[in-house]
Amino acid sequence: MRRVGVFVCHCGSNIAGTVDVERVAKEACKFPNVVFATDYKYMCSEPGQQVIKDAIKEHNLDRVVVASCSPRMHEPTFRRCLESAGMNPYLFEMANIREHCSWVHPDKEKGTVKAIDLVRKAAAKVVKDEPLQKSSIGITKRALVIGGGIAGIQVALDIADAGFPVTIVEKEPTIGGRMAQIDKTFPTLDCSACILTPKMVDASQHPNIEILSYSEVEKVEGYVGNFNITIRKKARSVDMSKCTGCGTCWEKCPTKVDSEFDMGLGKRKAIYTPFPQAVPNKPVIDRIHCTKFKNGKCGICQKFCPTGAVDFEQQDELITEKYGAIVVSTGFNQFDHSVYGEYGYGKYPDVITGLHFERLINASGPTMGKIKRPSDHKIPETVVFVKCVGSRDEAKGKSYCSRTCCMYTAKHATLVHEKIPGSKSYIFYMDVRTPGKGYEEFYKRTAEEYEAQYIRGRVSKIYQKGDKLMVRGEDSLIGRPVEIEADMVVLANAMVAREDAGDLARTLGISYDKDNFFTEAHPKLRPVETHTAGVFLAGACQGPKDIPDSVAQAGAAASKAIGLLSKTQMESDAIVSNVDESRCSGCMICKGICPYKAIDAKIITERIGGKMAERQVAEVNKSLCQGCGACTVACRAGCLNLLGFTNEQILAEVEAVCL
Amino acid sequence: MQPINLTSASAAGKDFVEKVRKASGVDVKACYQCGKCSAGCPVAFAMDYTPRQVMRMLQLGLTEEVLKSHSIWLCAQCETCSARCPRKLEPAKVMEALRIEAKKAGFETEDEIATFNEKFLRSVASNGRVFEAGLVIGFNLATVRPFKDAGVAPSMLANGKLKLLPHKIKGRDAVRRMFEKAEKMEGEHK
Amino acid sequence: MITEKIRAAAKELLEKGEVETVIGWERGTFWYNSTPVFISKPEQADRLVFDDFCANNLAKYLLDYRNADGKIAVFVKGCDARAITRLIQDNQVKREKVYLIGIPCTGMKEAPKTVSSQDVAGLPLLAKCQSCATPNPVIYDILLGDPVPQKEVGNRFAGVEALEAKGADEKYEHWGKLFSECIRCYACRNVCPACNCRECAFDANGLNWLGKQNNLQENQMFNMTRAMHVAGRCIECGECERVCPMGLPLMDINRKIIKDLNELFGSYDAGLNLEDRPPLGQYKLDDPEKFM
Amino acid sequence: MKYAYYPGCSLHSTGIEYDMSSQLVAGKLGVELKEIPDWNCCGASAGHTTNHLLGLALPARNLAIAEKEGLDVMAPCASCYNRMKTSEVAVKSSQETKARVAEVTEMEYEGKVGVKSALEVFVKDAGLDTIKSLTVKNLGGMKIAAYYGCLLVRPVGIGFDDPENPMTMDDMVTALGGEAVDWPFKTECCGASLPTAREKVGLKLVYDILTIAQSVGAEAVVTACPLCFMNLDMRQNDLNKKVDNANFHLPIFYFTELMAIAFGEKPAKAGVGKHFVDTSSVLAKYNLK
Amino acid sequence: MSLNTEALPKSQEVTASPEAAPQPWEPRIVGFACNWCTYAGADLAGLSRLQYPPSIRLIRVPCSGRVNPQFVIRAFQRGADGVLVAGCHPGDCHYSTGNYFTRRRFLLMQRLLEYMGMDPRRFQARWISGSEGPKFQQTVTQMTEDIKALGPNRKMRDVE
Repeated sequence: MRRVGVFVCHCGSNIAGTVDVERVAKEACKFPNVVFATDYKYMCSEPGQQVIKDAIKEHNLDRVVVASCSPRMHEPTFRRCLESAGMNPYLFEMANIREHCSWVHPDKEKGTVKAIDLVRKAAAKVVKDEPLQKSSIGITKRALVIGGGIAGIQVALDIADAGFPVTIVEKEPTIGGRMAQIDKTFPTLDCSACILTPKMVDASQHPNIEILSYSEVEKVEGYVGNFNITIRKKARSVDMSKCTGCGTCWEKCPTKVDSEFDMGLGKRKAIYTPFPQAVPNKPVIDRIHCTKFKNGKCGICQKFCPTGAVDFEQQDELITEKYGAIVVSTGFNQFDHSVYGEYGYGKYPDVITGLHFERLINASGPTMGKIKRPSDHKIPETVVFVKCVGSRDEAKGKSYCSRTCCMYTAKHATLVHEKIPGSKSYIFYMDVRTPGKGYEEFYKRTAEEYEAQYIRGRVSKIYQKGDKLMVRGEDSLIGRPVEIEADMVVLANAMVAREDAGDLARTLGISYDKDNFFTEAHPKLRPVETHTAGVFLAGACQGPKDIPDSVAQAGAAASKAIGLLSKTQMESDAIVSNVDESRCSGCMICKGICPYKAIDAKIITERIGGKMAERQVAEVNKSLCQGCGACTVACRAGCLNLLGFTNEQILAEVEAVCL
Repeated sequence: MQPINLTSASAAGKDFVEKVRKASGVDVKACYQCGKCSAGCPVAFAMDYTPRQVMRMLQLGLTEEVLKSHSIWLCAQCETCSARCPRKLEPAKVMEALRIEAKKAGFETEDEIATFNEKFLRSVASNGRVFEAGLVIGFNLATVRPFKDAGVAPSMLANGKLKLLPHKIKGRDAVRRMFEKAEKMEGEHK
Repeated sequence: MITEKIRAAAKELLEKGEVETVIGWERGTFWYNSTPVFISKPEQADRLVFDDFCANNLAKYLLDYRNADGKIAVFVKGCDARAITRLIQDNQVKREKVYLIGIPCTGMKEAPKTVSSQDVAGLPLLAKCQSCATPNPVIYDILLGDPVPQKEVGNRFAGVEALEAKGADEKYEHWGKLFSECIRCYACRNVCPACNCRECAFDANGLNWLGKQNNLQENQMFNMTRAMHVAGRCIECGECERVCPMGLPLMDINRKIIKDLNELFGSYDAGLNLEDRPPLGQYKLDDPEKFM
Repeated sequence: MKYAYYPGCSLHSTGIEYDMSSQLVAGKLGVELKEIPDWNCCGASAGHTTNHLLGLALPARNLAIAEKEGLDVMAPCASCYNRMKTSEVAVKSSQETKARVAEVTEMEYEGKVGVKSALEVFVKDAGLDTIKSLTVKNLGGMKIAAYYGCLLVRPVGIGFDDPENPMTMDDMVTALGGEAVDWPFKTECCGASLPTAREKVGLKLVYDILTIAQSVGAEAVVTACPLCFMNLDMRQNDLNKKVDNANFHLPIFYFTELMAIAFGEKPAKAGVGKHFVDTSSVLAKYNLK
Repeated sequence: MSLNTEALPKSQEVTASPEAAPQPWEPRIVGFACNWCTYAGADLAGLSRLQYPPSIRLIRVPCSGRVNPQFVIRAFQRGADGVLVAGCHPGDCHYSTGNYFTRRRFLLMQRLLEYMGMDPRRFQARWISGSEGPKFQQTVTQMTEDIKALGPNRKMRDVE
C-alpha cells in the first residue's frame, strides 16, 4: 500500500481557465493509493513547493504526483523539492495538464475529464516507482571547439584562460573564418583584421590551445564528459614541423586558381595560404588543381622549399581524442543568389554580393582596396545596394530576416562615399533594422553625411544595358516605379547554414531546424546549450547574427563548458537500464542494439544442479547508458528493464489511461 | 485629402477582402508592401495606384476608391508580379477579381478598355469567334475615333488579314448559352 | 540402410568416448512415430533408427545439456541443423560442445488415418516437409549419405497471401475462432528452438505481460507476442504446428512474419549461416517507412 | 504524332502567317494537325477578367471536343495556349471546378487530354537534332532576338519555360544556324490589347522592347504569339511617326516562318510577304529569298 | 474444456451515430511519445495553443525505441480505440539510432495487426520533431476523425 499525494496546479489561469482543478483534485482522492490531494495557484513557486513539503510530512507521503505543466519544464524543480523534503526524487511523476490539456482543449468539461485521466495515469505509474540513485562519472577536463571563426577563437581563449586544454578543429587551412574576409566592422568602422589577427595570434600562442587546421570532425561517440571524437587531419602535403612559412613555394608555383577567400575575384596558387595573416601561416596544396597531382609533372614547390617541407605522399590522418565538452561554432554561408532569374541568375559580372564587396574594399584584397568593378575594373560612379536578397522571401529564399545586412550595407555605402569621391549610392530596402548599440546613429549618418539615397521598395529586375546595369524598383513611399542606371550592384545576400550543417548535426546527435541552423535547448532561457548534454553552440551556426552577438554567445558557451569541466565528478542520470541476471540467458541481442556500447557480456559462476557452473549474462555499464530503453524491447524474456520507465510502470500507465 | 476613418473602413473592408480571397485565392493581409510587384509591372508608370498601393488600399478597406481606380483596368494580366512576389501572392489574380467586382458595381474608370472587352465578348457571344474587323470598327465608332488605324486597313485586306464577314460557328447558340449560364452562376471560382 | 550407418557412427563415437551422450530416434510405441532417445553406452546404439517418422527436432534437447561436461552428439536433419545454428547464435549452445551428424532428409510422413494399414509408401508428407526448403543440413561434422536434390517448393506463402487478401472482419473472424480454441498448453513454445529463454516472460510471476485467463484476448496476446519474439529466429521447422493439440495453423502466423521480414528488410532466412544477425537486431538507414 | 489543331481567332485573320507557316512546319516535321471542328474563341484576357467561370468554360468546350477524338490540342497562339492550360489545370485539380465548367459548357471534359503550345510541339518535342537535320538553308548567323512575351512562360505551372530566361526559341534559332542574341526583355509584356485599347500606354511598352532589341544589335525579332507579333510589327511605323528620334525597321518573324524558310519552303509561302515591316532586305542579306 | 464461440466478440463494427448519442462518442487514443521530439512537439502545440480533439492520452518514453509492441497489444486489450507511436525523424534521434529500431519493429507490428484483423487506421506511427507542433495537431485531429469513422474498437478487447 503506497501513500501517494496529488498536487494539482492552477498555473494562474493557464490551467484553471479551462480545467476544473478542484474537481481533478477531488477525483484524485478516489484513485488507489492516493491518500492526499490538493490544488494550489502556482505549484512551482516557493509557497507551492512548501505546500508539497508540508503535505509530505503531515500525511507521511512516500510518493508524489504533481499535475501541472510539461515535465520537460519543471521535473527538475519538483525533484529538487522532494529531495529537500528528504524523499528520493525519483518517487515522483508529473501529469501534463497544461501543454497537453488546458491549452489545447477549450471545452472545460472534456479538458477536465482528460486531466483526471492524466492524473490517474501518473498516480498509477508513481505507485510502481522505486527509489533510484544517481551514479557519478569522471569528466575529461578538455574541450573541443568545432570551427575556428571569431566565435570559435573567443570560446577557445575563454576556456583556455580558465585553465582547461582546448582543441580548435578548423576545416579551412587557417582559423579566422568569415571575419577574416571582412574589411571594416560596424558600427565603429575599425578594421576587421586589426581586431581579429591579434586574437588569432593569442589563440596560436596560448599554451592551452591546440589548433588543428585543415581538419574535420569525423565521428563523435560517448556522452557528456566522456566524448571520444575521431578527427580527420586532411593531408596538407606540407610538413608543418619543417615549414617556416617563408612563402617561396607559393611564389614559384606556376598554377593560378580562383581564390575562394577572395570570392573568385582574385587568384591564388595551387600551394597557398588563404590570406597573408593566416594562422597557422603554413600553406596547403590544393590537390584538385595542382599539376603534380593531376599528371605527375611539376613539383617546383618541393624543389624550391628551403626546408624540404613539401611532401606529396602525405595522407589524411585519423586521430581519436577524449573530450569533456564540445562547442560548435561553424559559422554560416552566404545565400547563393543564382536562383533569382530577375537578377540575372548570377550571370552579370558587376552584380556582386556583400562578401565580394568586402574583398574589393579590403586593402589586402585583389584590388588592393580600390573599388573596381569586376567586368572592366572601372571605378563605379553609381552603386546600387539591394537588401533582403534571399531573406524574407518564402518563394525563392529563406523566410527569416538575416539581421546583419542592414548594418553592413550601411557600412558599404559609407565606404563607397569615402573611397570614391563624387560617387552616389542607392539602397533599396523594405525596413531598416538597426537595433544594436550605436547602430541607429551609424545608419542615420550614412543617409545624412554620406548621401546614401535610401529607397523603400524591393528591386524587381536588374538587366544589362550597354555597360550600365538597369535596376528597376518602386519607391513605395511615394508610390512611383523608379529606375536607376547603375555601374555596379551589390546584393545583401541572406545568411544561411553551412551546406554540411545537417551531417555535422547528425554526427553530434544534436537537432537542427528546417533551415539547418542548430537548435538551441531553449530559445530564451538556454540559447547556447543543445538538448545533447555537453554540446554547446556559439555564433551564426545557431542562427544569423553579427560579430558582437557571436562573441557574446562565445563567452556564454565558454562559461557553460567551463562550468561543466570544473566539476571533478559528474552525476550521470539515474534513468539507466538494469539486467535481472537470474533470468538473463546471455543471448546478447541487446548488445548489438545499444548505441552507446554500454552493454557487454560477463561470466558469472553459480551453483546449478549441485555443482558450480559458469554462465554468460549481459551487464550494463551504468555510466555509459543514456537511458534510451531500446535494449529493453529487444530482450524477449524482459530481463532488461529501464529504471524510471520500467515495463510495469508503462503497463500501469496504459491500463490507467484505458479504463 | 480627408483622413480615412479606419474604424468604419476596415470593418466594411473585411468582408470585401474575404470576397477577393474567395474569388482570387489571394489573402491580401499577407502582403508586406515590399513593392516588388509595382517595380516589375510594365504598365505601373501609367497607373494611378501601383499594384502595391492597390493591395494596401484593400488592406485598409478603401473598397470604393480601389474599384474606381484606373490601375485595375490597365493591368495587362502579364503575371510578372505573381511570378516574383516573395510572399507567393498573386496580385494579377487580385486585379482580375477587382475588375470583375468593379464591373458589377458599375465602375468602368477606363471606359475604353471596358468597351473593348465588351465588344470582344459580344462578338464571341454572337459568332462563337471574334470577328476582328467588326471589333475594331465597332470599338473605333464607340470611342468616337472612326478613322483610327484606318491606314493599315487596305494592306491588311490585301494580305488577307482582315475578313469582311464574321465566321459564324455552328455551336454559336451553345456559346451564347454559356455566357448566360456563367453570368447566372455568379462566375465564382472556388 | 541409413539406420546401419547411424548405429555404426553412434557406437564408434561412444566407444572412443568422444561424446558423452548421443541423441537420436528409436522406434516408438506405434510404428508410425519414432521418438527421441538418449544413449550413453555403445551397446545401446542398436536402438537407434532413421525412418519416415523421425519428425522430432532434436536440437532443443541440447538446452538441457548446457552445463553437462563433455561433448554431445546429435543427429540433425535439414531443419534440425538450422535450429542448431540458431541456438549457437543465441549463445545457448557452444559449437565445440556438440558433434553434429547430418542426415539428408527426404521428408517425414504423416501418421496414417487408420491404424491398421501398414502401407508406408502411400502416406503423404508432413505439412512442414512439403514446403521444406533445406533438406540437406547446413552445418554438420559428418554427413551420412549424399545430399538430396532440392525439390521444387512453390510459393510457400500461398496460405498467407490468401489470408491477407481477406477483409479486416473476415480475418478477425478467422483468427478469433482459432485462438479461442487455444488451450495455452505452451507446447508450441516448448518445442520451438527459437524460444530458448531461460525463463519465458509469460512464466515469470510479477511481470504481468500475460493474464493467466484462458480467454480469447489473452490467447491473442500470447500468440501475437510469440510471433514477434520469434520474428527473425523462426526456421520454419513447423514443429509448433505439428505438436499443437488443437491443430492450429501456427505456421500461417510465422510465415506471415517471415514474408514481411523479407519484403521489408531484404531476403533473410533464419539459421542458414552463423554470421547472420536477426533483422530486428539491426537496421539500415534506408529502411522503408511505408506508413510512418 | 497527331494533334487537335486549335488556330484561334487571330490565326484566321491578323495572324494568318502564323497559321500558314505552322502548317508548313507541321508537314515537314511529320506532325499531323486535325483542326478542332467548330472550335470557339478561348475568350483571351477579356473573358477571364469579365467572368472567371466563363474564362475557364470557353477553352473547356474546345478541350471537350478534342477529348472526344482523344487528341491532345496544339495551340500556336500564346494567349489561347495559356487560357486552355489554365482551364485544363483547373479542371484536373478540382472536382468542383470540373462540375461547374461542365454545367456551363454542357459538355463533359474529363481532363484526359491536354494542350501544348506550338513551340513545345515543333521545337521541344521534335528535338533540336531533328531541326538541324531538316535545315536546308541555314540562317547564316542572322542576329535574332527571341521574344517570348508573358503568357507562354507565366504563371509558373501554366507557362512551359523558365519565366525569367526562357531558351527554347533561342536554341531553335541556333539550331537553324542563326545567332540568338542574349537580351534582357525576352519576357517583358508587349501590352496585349493595350496598344489598341489604350494607345499611349501600349505604345510605350512596344517602344521599350524594340529599343532594347535594337541596342543589342538584333537584325530581327522572332516571336510565338500573334498578338505580340501584331504589336511589334504593326506599331513600328506608328512609333516612328509619333515618337521623335524613333526609327525602327526591325523585321518581326514567327518562329514557324523561320523554320519553314530554313526547311527550304519559299518565304512567300510562309507568309513573310504579309508583314508590315519589310522582311525582304534581311532575308536577302542572308540569301534566304 | 472448449470455449463456446458465442463468447467471440461480435466483430461487425458498431458505427457510432453521433447525433443519436447525447454525448458524441470521443475515441480513446493511447499515444506513446518520445521525450525529445514528439513530446516536445506536443508541448509546442500547447505553447502555440493549437486546438485538437481531447481523444489522445500521451505516455512519455525516453525514446520511441522504448515502446514494446506488447504495450500496443495491451492498450487495445484494455479498451484503446487507437494507438499512436511517435518519435523523432530518423537521423534526428537524441540517442542517434533509437528510432531506426522503432521503424523496423512497428513496420512489422502494423502488418501483423492488420493480418490479425485489426483495421490499419487504428494503429499509426509518425515522425514528429520538437519543432512540428502543427504536425502533432494534424496527426491527432486526423487520427481522431479516422477512428470516429470506424467507431469504438471491439477487437482484441475484454469480452463484455
